[in-house]
Amino acid sequence: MTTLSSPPLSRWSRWKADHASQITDLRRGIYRFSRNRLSVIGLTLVILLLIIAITAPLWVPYPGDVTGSINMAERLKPPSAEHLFGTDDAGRDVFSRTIMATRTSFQVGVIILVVAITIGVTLGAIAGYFGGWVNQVIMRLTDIMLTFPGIFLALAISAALGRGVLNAMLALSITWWPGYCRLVEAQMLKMREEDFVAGARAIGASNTRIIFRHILPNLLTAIIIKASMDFGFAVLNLAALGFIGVGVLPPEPDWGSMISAGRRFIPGSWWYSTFPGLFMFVTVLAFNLLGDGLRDLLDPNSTVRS
Amino acid sequence: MAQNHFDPTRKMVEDFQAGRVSRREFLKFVTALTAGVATAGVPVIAAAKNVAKAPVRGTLNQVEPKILIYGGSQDIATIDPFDRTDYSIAAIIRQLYDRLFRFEGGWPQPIEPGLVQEWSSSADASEWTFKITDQARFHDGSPLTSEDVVFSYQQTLKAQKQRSSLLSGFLDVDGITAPDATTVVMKLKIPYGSFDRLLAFLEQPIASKAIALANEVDGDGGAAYLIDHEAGSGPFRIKNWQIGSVYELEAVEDYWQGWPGEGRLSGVVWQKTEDAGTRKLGLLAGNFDISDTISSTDIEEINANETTMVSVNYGLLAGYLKYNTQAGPTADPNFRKFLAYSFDRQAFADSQQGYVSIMTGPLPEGVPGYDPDLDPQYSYDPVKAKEHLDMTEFKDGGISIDFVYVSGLDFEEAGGLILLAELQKYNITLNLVPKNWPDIVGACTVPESGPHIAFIFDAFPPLADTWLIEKYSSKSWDRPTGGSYQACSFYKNETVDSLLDELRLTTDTARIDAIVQEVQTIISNDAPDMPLYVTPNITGLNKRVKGFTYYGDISVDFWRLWLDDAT
Amino acid sequence: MTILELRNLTKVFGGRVRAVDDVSLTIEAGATFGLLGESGSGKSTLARLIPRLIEPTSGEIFFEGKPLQNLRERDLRPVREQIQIVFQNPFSSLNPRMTVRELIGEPLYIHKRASGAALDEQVREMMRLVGLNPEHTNRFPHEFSGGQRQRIGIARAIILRPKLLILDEPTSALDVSVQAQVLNLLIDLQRTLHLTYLLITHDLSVVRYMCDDVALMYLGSIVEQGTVQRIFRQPAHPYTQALLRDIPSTDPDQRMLESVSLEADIVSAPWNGQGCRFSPRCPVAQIGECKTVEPALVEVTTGQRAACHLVKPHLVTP
Amino acid sequence: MLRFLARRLLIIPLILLGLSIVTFTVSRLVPGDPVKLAAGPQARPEQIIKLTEEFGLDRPLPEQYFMYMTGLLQGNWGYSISTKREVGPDLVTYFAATLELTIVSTLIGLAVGIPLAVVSARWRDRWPDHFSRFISIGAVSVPVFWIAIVLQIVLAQNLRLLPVSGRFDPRMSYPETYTGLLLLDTLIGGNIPAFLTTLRYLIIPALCQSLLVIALVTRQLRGDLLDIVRKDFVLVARANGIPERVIWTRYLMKNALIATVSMMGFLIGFQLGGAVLIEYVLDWPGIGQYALKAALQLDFQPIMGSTLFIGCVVVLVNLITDLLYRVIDPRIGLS
Amino acid sequence: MTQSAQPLVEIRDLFTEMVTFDGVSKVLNGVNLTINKGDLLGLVGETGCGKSVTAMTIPRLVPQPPARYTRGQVLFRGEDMLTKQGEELRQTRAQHIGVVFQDPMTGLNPVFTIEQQMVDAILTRQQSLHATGFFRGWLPSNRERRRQARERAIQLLRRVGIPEPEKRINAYPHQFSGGMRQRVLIAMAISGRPDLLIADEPTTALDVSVQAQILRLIAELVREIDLTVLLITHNIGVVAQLCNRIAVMYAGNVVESGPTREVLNAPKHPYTQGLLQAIPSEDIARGELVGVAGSVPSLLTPPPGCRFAPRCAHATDRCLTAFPRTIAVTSQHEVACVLHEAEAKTA
Repeated sequence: MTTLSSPPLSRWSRWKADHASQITDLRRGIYRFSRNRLSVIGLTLVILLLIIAITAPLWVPYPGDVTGSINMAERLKPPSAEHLFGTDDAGRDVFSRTIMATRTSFQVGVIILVVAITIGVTLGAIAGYFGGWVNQVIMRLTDIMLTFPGIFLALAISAALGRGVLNAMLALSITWWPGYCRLVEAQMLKMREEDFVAGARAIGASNTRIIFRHILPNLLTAIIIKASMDFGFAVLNLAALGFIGVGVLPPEPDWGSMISAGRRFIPGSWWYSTFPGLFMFVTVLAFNLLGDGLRDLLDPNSTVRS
Repeated sequence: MAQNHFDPTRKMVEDFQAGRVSRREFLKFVTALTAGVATAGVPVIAAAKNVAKAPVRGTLNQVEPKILIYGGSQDIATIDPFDRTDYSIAAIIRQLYDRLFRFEGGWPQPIEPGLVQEWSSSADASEWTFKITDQARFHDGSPLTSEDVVFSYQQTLKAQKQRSSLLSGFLDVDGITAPDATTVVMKLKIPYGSFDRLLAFLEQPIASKAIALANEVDGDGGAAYLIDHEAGSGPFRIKNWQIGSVYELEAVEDYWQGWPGEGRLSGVVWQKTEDAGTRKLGLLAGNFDISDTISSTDIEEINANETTMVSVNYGLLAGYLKYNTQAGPTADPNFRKFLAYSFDRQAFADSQQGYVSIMTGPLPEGVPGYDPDLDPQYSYDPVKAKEHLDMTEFKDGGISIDFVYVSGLDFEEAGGLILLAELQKYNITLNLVPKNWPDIVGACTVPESGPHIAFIFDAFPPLADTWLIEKYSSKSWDRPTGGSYQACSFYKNETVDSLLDELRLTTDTARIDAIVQEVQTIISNDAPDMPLYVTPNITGLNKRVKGFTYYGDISVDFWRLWLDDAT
Repeated sequence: MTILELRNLTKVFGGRVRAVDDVSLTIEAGATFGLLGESGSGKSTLARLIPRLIEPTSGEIFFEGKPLQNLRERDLRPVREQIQIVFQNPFSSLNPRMTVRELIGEPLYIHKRASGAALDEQVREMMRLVGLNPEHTNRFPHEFSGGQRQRIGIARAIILRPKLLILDEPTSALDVSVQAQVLNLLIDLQRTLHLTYLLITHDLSVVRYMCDDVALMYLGSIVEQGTVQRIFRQPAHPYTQALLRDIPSTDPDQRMLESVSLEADIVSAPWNGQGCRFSPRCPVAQIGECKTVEPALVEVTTGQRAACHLVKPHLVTP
Repeated sequence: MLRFLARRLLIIPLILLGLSIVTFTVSRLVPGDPVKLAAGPQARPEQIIKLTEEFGLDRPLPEQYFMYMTGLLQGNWGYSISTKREVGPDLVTYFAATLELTIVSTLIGLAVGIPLAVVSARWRDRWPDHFSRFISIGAVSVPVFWIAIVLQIVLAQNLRLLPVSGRFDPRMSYPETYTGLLLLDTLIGGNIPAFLTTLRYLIIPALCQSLLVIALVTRQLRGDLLDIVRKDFVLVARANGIPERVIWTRYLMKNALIATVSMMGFLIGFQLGGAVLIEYVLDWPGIGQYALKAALQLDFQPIMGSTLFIGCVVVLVNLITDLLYRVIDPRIGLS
Repeated sequence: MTQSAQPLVEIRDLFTEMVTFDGVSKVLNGVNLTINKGDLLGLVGETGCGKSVTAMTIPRLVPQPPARYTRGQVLFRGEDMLTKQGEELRQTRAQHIGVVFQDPMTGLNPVFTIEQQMVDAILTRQQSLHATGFFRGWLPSNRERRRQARERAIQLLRRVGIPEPEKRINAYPHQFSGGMRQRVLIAMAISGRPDLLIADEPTTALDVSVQAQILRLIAELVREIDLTVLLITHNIGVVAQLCNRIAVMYAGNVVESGPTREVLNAPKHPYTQGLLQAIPSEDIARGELVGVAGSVPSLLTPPPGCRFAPRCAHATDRCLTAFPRTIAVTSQHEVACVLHEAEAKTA
């Protein structure tokens, strides 16, 4: 802009020049993150699992076993080249089912979190920003929900509503939003007093603008950290519902019900419940490691200053 | 900020001081307590270690030599002799109380005398006379008389709870009398030739009228008291009873019928263990002497284990796929037949390790009238299935039907999966819909809410009439309060209805046989349901348990058992 | 011409804490008015009361003669365009998630003054004006030094060309060398943009350097007020006198440590709500009135008013 | 302090009222017919009608709710259709088992979690930290029902070290109960063999349950310690020559434990309800198992009862920890 | 100015780096500083110039990591503090050094009473604080020692001007105002009769009137007990009023040091000059204040030569490449700037 004679830049280099600082920030972030070996492992695993979840239908060896085929002749066969993780009591390929369950878990986890975050953040933002009786009403409601241990409520709700992935998601979403509401409300109360919010008000910004443009972006990291850890727990809780027998509908596979079913064949057919259990453990571990790393990374206190 | 505010007045300072001191004292106290507990804890933990190392069975057996630990799948909510008959409740009540008749084992069950020594009926089977033993003694030592029998039956009829439902069709409160101390007379509302069998099946426990009335509250005849107290004359009495945690019985040494085995138990503990896996593990680990309701998948493992074995016996718990004959695709008989030919029973049997008794018709083996020659009419046959499907409007498929079963029951789910896999070939989607049992009961009330297919288990008295009427008579569902889950086919066939009406009142055995035969044929042809299989009662036993005989129930008869550690 | 007038402005927090207590003052257009006070004196609260960022409990605010206290939020927006604030802490007053372009351009966007390329151009111009490199529009606040951030804050405040700029301790978080730059920038801007300043600070030397008039606040109330020259030469109130004495001079030959000063501080010698609010710490409060009657702000000489029982107009030589 | 207490006490009934409305609505709006179930398959129509009236299920919902709540205020927790028993006494019995499990697992959790956290914080980013973080992250990542099964198979079935399930050895005579907490009861009764047996039965469930506590305590306390160790007063203590041991055991711990105490409310509440999975697998006769069974049976009064009961307890625990927090922390307690 | 100047602290050519996520920050770049016994040395400089790191290196209170000492010596009482570790280090801190920090709000542990903290501080200096603190006070001997320590604490509190110390000692820190907390911290710091008192911005967080009180207190204590003080501040006025010597730091270097009067009246280094001119005073008319142009360089990539060169009006090419050596202008007054090479006294 300053020198008219400068050669025309390509759009990419132009963009790069314009966002040099963002790029530096990103690079710095990656560098810092890479210092934490545990979280790098977590991230790698998460990406791997994500790829598995997305591409699974393309390469799973026995896709039919996931949608309802059975083969009684092949019941409870131990792991072999043909069936990597062996077969279950209906002769289905445990490998295919375990892999496809990753997909189910991810879908459900994402939906639960999206629903919970949407409800929780909206309510929390409203409660925190406006305060007064609005806050009282919303936060007391949140208290009621939080009074209750989530898994207990989720079990009760989905047991009452009946088995099915929709009911399970509903139950888990219902028990999940209050956490975000609390988080956002508390942060909102704090942020409301920040100078830059007063500044935004001073230049005449509307409440909506202040909430969505000024405050919420600053809460993003906190929400992301919580969400990355919660994702693992959502997967875990979905599996718990499946284990009790109120989760995903058959014949669709899910880890919890596979463990529950396979458990009857331990130790004789150990593979049936071991592999789903292992997969679930790895998934939850990956997200927890990632979340823990993110928290360390994004936590403003962790920056070392002279 | 308010919290930085310091008020220098004397009083406040003193208050702070007081607060500080008390807090500190408190902390000191807690510290001392913790230290004390910690110091005491060390030897305790050390001792616990030693106990853990010691062979458990050896040490404990010296104290309690012949106590049998029973891993039961159900809790024992009450021991109410006038109410429901959960198998667990029945099992315990059987130990605490005596009843008129006793099953002695064998299949089909022969009935044997219990309190009743002799019995007879009038020619038209409307009046029955029972002679009671004078040997029986309640646990408090008082003799059991016909008064107690009358009292017990009347209480049940008055209570109108679950236990009374079959009985009240035949007997009123006034219908039962005791002419003398050892005689009971029952006058029936409608004559019934198999009434003795019904009574044997119902196993009404005989409670002490004196004890019951002594604990009467608000004229309830002791009903409330008996919910968690016993007043019986059976081989065992309660030793320790805490609902939800402890169910412990001890033997009555001088039981009036004596003890049949070479030894006897000194007591029984019912260890409620709802989870099948845990029940199995408990048995394998030697924690339980008997575990009931073992999954067929565990049989091999239990038999392979050195100290344990399995007993598999078929009873009267029969599984049916019930089609809704009034609504949806299943209203078309051809579609029902298509379903029947499509279901691979052998695959299902395989899925249950072969531990199933495939049914050949509406009645299971063990019910009088059962016809072993009646071949399964609808064994797996894709060609015939296709023929029948082509006769329906759904020959190109494209429909989806619901398969409702009880959530968490893997064998029902397996049945669904087998059908699902088969129907996929005809472009028909089968939705597996696991539901809670009360949901199914609710849905089975009227055809409108009835599921297309429901996997339902029935357990019935070994009486053909009751068995058939409850399932196939339209009167069982076409009424203001709707039907019960047994009638979930909503079957309506005028001929069958009139035949079943006749069956109930007939005492002529030849006629009964004829009707049963005819009804079975008609029903088979209409295919309102698919009689699938009789499920086995699989009981896991420690080999030191002796004297086990199967007598038709999930549970076992403790009276006959003894423990022999020598083996 | 009077640009801002406050009459009996009071703000009570939580029903008890009188953060601002019956403050009246007048600011002339084009002037720099200094508001001086220690921490907890209520000066920052006062700053936020003026554009009604917080609602006053009672009292009146007149901006260019128009009363503000009863305006609805919507009607307040045009007024807020005229009154802008620069905050104390350049680290917390800028939204860390926004780029400089967004920060400086936001007022234009909100008030629909400009958008797109025109907005960008104005932002760059404003950056040049406050001495920032206009190429840095895509940077985030944390990439700037404290002084530069304060420049961003100033640019954001003046881009709407307000008439009154409230400067809430604009330099107290900055190092002296940077403080000088920012103060000079403010002076330049005032000259070119014809701004009126309300400068809030606890630093007497900044007031002396920047301001025409000054008011001293103590526990929410003004205890002395007047022209800078007067007050720095002839402080009337014992508090003002103590403050002036306690500034450590950079001249090693002017020793202040030997002189007597206030003994206690605000927190350890609290005012019980009765009498002169300064009396618990006042080195000279001797007469009974000090403990019982709250002194009014009275004129001691022309252009100087003080709230003290011991200061009688005739005692002060003009 | 009193104002705070009054405020909190005032809010409690409101929360419980809300909770009761929510659970009542949820438990009654689902399909199913508990009456038919209770009446049995051969029930005659008149029996069903009689039972429906007995349970009051023929009345409009608000009236039913009102009836339930009036009963509740008189200490009547209702009647279970499936167990045929009063809900109240059952809740107390089952709750005692859950409480015992919760207390023991919390103690284990604290005993393991606190040292882990201290080690982790003190040697931040060195191997003890990595180790303890991995332990704590691993502990929350293991499905609790899975680990329960594994422990059951390894410790009970294969090694025969511990019993497979249950709460007490059926071969031994059940101890006298005073509080319902068997560990305490056996100690009170002086019955050492019974005490040791109780302990043996507690180990597997308590270990499983404590994993989460260990993880959460470690995570929270580590974070708090790292926060606090950055504070100036630690520097002052070091400058004054206070030995590092004293700094870590006293100077930091008291501050950090204050935060941990405030977390305990959440943690205990979470366990009381979250024990349901372990209770289910290990057949621990607790309130979670009771409620789960009731939910599967649509037996709504026990559902309502256990929900409200746990709600009350959680609210109470939160109140106690809040008070405790205020007592320990001088900054809040006395202002 | 004492003639028999006896060095208590000698910092020689100290290089320090901070490892941050963004890279290695070269915070100290060859610091040389001598504190003589009896000195009241003011170390001034702007934010991030390394004055706190320099001072806190003496008691080794800079956490490692992130700090890393790459070169140099820090001699305290003739011993190199950089080689000390563990118990030896703790002993030195306890016996010979007192430290007062900037923020009195966070300098005291909020959950212990003043008494507990002061008694610990006193006992640790008497070698009798036992690590088994939890059961402290239970042994009779311990109880007696703590009682005596409490008496001493009360004396100290009285000395630093806490009214009613017998009562106030039982209070928690939050019940004290900022000024009073700073007094408590000073009392704790001097409780071991240290040789050296390091005061890191002790008055920055306080109001002017309270600042004056604290400064007065320090001045009194110096007179009363034989105390050497290292005062860190960014307020030149504070130094001017309190200190007999001054050292000016810029971006990790001591650029000028000497007797306060000499340096403030005739600053030699362009930075010192700029700093003094940037302070508004009576004589400067509006708009005529001269600051120092530019801003402090990033210490991640510091300028290769004189670190002030990019901001210096007198900078030459040489300044941009070569690091200036320290020149003694008078016997006490030293400056690190090439401009004054001519005035260098031959040593």
